[in-house]
Amino acid sequence: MFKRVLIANRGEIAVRVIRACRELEIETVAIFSDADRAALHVREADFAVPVGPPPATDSYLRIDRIIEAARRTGAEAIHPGYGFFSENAGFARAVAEAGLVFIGPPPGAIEKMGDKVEARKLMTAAGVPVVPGSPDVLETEAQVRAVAAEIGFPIMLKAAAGGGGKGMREVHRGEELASALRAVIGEAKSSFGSSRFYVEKYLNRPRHIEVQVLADTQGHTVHLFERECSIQRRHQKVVEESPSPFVTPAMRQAMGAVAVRAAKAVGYVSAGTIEFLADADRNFYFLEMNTRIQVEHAITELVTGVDLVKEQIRIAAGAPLPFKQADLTQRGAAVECRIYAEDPENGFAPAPGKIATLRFPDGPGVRVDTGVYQGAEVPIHYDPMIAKLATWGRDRGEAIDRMRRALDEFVIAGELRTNLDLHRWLMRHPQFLGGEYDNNFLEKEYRPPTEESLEGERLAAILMAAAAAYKNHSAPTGVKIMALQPPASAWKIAARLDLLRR
Amino acid sequence: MFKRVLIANRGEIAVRVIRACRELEIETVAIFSDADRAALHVREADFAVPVGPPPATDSYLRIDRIIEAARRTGAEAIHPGYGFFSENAGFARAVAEAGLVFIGPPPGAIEKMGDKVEARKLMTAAGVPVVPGSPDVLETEAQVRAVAAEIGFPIMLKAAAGGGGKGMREVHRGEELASALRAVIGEAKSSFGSSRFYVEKYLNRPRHIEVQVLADTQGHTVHLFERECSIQRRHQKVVEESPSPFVTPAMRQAMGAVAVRAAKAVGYVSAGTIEFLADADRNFYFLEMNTRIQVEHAITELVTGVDLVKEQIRIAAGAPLPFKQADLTQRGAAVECRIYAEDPENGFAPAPGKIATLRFPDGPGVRVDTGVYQGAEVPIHYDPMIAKLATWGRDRGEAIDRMRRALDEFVIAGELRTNLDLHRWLMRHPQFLGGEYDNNFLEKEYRPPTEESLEGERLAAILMAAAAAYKNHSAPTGVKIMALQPPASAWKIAARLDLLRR
Amino acid sequence: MRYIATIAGQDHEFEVEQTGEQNSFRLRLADNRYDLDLRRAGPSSFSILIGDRVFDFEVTGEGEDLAIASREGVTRIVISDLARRAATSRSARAAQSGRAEMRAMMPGRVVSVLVSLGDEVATGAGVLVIEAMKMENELKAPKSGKVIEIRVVPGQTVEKGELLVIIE
Amino acid sequence: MRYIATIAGQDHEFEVEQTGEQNSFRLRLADNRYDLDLRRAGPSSFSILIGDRVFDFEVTGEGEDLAIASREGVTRIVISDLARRAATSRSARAAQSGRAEMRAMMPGRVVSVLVSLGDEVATGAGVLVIEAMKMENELKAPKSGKVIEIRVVPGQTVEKGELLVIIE
Repeated sequence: MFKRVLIANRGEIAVRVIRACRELEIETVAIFSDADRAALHVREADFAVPVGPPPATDSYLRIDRIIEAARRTGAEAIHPGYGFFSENAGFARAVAEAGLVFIGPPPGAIEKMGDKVEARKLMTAAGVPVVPGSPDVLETEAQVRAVAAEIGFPIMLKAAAGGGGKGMREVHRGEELASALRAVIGEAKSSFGSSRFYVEKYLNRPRHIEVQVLADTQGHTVHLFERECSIQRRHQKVVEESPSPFVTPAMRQAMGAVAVRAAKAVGYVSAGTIEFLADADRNFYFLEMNTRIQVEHAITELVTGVDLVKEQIRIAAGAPLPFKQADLTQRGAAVECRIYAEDPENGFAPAPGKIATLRFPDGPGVRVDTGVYQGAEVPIHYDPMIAKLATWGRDRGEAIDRMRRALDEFVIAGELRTNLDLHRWLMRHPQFLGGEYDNNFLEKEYRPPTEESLEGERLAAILMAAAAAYKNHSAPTGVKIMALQPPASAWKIAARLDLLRR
Repeated sequence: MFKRVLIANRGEIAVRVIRACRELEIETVAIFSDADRAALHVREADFAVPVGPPPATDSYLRIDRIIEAARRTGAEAIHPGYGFFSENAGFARAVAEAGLVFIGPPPGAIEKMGDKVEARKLMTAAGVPVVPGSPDVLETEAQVRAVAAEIGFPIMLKAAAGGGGKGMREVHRGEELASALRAVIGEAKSSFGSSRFYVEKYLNRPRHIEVQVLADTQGHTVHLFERECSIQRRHQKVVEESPSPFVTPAMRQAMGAVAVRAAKAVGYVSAGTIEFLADADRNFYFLEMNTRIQVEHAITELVTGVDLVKEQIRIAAGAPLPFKQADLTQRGAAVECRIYAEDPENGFAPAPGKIATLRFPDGPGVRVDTGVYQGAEVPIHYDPMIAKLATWGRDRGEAIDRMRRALDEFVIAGELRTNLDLHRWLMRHPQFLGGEYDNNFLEKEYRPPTEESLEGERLAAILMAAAAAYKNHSAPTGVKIMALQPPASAWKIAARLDLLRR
Repeated sequence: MRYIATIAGQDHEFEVEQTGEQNSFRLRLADNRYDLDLRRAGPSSFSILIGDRVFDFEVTGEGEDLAIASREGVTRIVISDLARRAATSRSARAAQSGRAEMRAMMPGRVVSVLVSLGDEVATGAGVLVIEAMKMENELKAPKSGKVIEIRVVPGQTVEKGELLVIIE
Repeated sequence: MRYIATIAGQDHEFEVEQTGEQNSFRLRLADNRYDLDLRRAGPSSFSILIGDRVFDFEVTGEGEDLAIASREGVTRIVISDLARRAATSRSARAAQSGRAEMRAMMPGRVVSVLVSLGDEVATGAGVLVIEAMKMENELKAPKSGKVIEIRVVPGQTVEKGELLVIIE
């Protein structure tokens, strides 16, 4: 086993990997940009190395500095987390060339699955069903129109190098095509450095269902059942659950077998996810493979009992999988809510800032993964996801009951805003409770709640708290509620000093 | 189902019951003594009623005030938690007479099991093996000497109404008898209001292993396997695990069957625990039944997936058990560490006080149940247990790895002291790792660690942190490290004001 | 002490007085009177009892602008005592004339400006595109009117709250 | 700035100076020199880097008496600058004569006093029984000697740190 591992990431996933390492008694090396000196992943690591200024391209995306940090600290392996370099074959190769171990799939598998068009071809050849669409990369608007004429609107325009919900647009009518194409090409260039794109049929009431796989270096490949991720906004997952309420036992078995076949077709090793789209008739089509650990891996861990990150590390160290397919079962059900620093009243625009107060839920069946803490500043430079809240229950109903309870216990306030209210709304929505939803559910159904009209004792209590806090802060006239100076203003000073220093 | 439930308890178990209620969409009523106005269980409840001054006998043990609180708030049922009134048949009867539901066993079952001597007789009649000892209550030292002459030293002196490790002393030689007897009689009188006692053989290398049972009002009784609780200090459990590393499958089945028989013999309903002592040859003897939810119930929940507190509530509302014995399985392993506010360097004397800083562990396989928060005062009036830390793993090894990791993440400091270091020591002890321990393990093996000798960078870092905190606090001369005033002193002022007000 | 608080655009005038002990207060709101027990459980934590009902709040923010977080979510509130309020509301009214100031909701980079000075825009029309956290967001006109001021150019970095465009 | 810190009975004399930026410090300890980066992550949280090594501490306590909590446990430390220290240590020496003051380790109630004034006691002999949190605890003599003062009587409530008995 490795003695020391560098984590080329930040936020909750870096903390998650640190926890896995610590359970394996492996020392950890964090890297950090100047914006993250006091971030949780740095505080929790054994070693930490600065890698540059806040913009990711100058720090978390600097191969040279990351490799140098690993060398300097004597790390033997690098875990890429998700995002950043996790699906970058060039990075994986550079790690290997530096004599280090990349905790993830072989570069060849990353490449084969990374180009979405090539992956479609490969999967078709391996007998894996794919979504109808353009057989190859397209280049012009005219080509798109030709494909659309064949498969019919609505269609999806997708960057060939895309992933994570970026570089894609759905087009419902010919008139929307031109602007959507410009947006996809623009995002593809800026996010992935490649403007290649292709077209897929946009399915009727599609559901996003994916299958987790694990493969070791000895040729064993297993699947760990499915996750349903159809609760999305702008093609970004917001809530996931496992098992899917939509998947039948027969469908589950078929999807698992196809997922294993897909992984084997590219010689896959490590943890990975085969994403499928399912239509209303329970046909399912290969969408893409995520050749990394995923944000939503926790719910699979809760249901199967397998620690996916520890398995990734063990596999990278050459260990065989400690279980066979037949040893794996789903127990109960799990739900995950992604907590974003964003403003629901402002089109879910990122709303980062200082976290003045933070209380996490806990107790039976609740798991929180986070990269923040009370007093932390959520930087503007990175992904606005600040925590993942997952719950487990003996059945789906109990998992949701617990999620409702956990969301109620989750208190966060400060400069930032969050989407907690969306989750609270969702966990009471009859369609979600009935498992009756598809990828369009959130876009169709969710409207930011109008502020509740407060009255009676609740209003009185809120006014009292406000008066107490205000009084405490303002000049010491009249009623003196407490000898305590609230630290909010002191924090602000500290925050400003920090800002000046950067 | 109930609309509103009163919880006649405080601390972590009150919070635990509130969580269960919230998941069942039941409103909660907390009660609090003057020392607990700002306690977590009050803050988390929907309603809260003051029941008197800090001493428990004036507040949490006032039947009249508790019943009145339930009436006044419209609560339909009362959950007693553990300790306080949880095993008090008089309270259970008073609740019923007030037209409310007692969430627990029938008063008759509490009484039958509450008198340890009567319980021994009853169990013997039901064919349940009991520890050799006095067949009846004893009254004089001479009687004790007679029993001792028969069964031989060492013996255990036990209060007939005892439980929870109080009112018991082991006696190894005749000379120790007189003072031990005085102590038991004294504690029995002050804790249980009865000085009746009996004698049991003190087994060779005994292990404390208990079986969780659940019984509904329709006559269904199941067991939820065993917990091992042999890591004890002064007959108080400190660490528990499930499954027991000592129990074989055959022994497990036998203990489960005996436990169900014991529960049925007293017409048991609700959650309860049959405690056994096992000797080195794996013979096991009925010790007593705890007719309540136990501190260590969380590890059974982690391993079986059953929410015991929610089942208690459902059973009290008349619902049948939602599973049969055959539906229940043990998955993986769980360990629980009880975190006490006590001073290991001072014979584990309670060391309560203000919690200045508090960081709970989280992430995969970790569960924390607590009644405190950062800034809370641990009162001197009640049990010094401030949190329960439980971990789950695919096997015992992983559960322990996770516990080690979770203990490392657990940061607590302030006026109070804790036994965290004991747990850190234990989770690295070869005998514990090997599952080779008995009830005497801690007493024999544990010595408070001599302070590690600090050196090099670690010493330098500690000195730097101390200098920074000191500098920050003292007069603004020399280096100014931060614009922030540490709130410690402000807290202190607030704490003193609080004290004056009480 | 008399206060005025605004929640979701609605004004609430109320009075708070201390009764007896340090933690006991009486709050008068419209025709209602509430007796409250208030404790501070932490630097920003307040526990309030009204009769037997429990309210648990985390209050953050500065001065008059407060955010009150509880199990039910976050309530934003602007509070001041009556004297201060008089002055504040005069200036607020002036600001609420027929003009709409579009400000940056988050720090970011201006990708493109979709309007020109003097353009007439309808409510909901795209005005600016701002990139933040790798996402492009189109800012839409909050009211119909004429673009009378454009303070930014494409490529420019903006801070949260920075004035971007004025429509009148 | 020069300090002296006592940890587990051992004195450490060291010097801290700020170097360059606000967060950079140099610490001299015996013949060693350490360059540190110090950040405050919260009111009592300090993150320190020495080279690439990470140290994360929660520092609580007041004035000179500090508790430093980390993943490795809690380290108690008494710190002062050198000038103050000189004064303190003189009075400390005076207190450390041949007498032992037994103080209450926790708040509680005296159940019984097992010795009388003038008794000669051996180290480890029971002196007092105190009840706290429903547990009776026997306080034992920390040294052998004569009981020269008894400050409490059975039934009395005592505060933490309160002087109970003096043995000389």
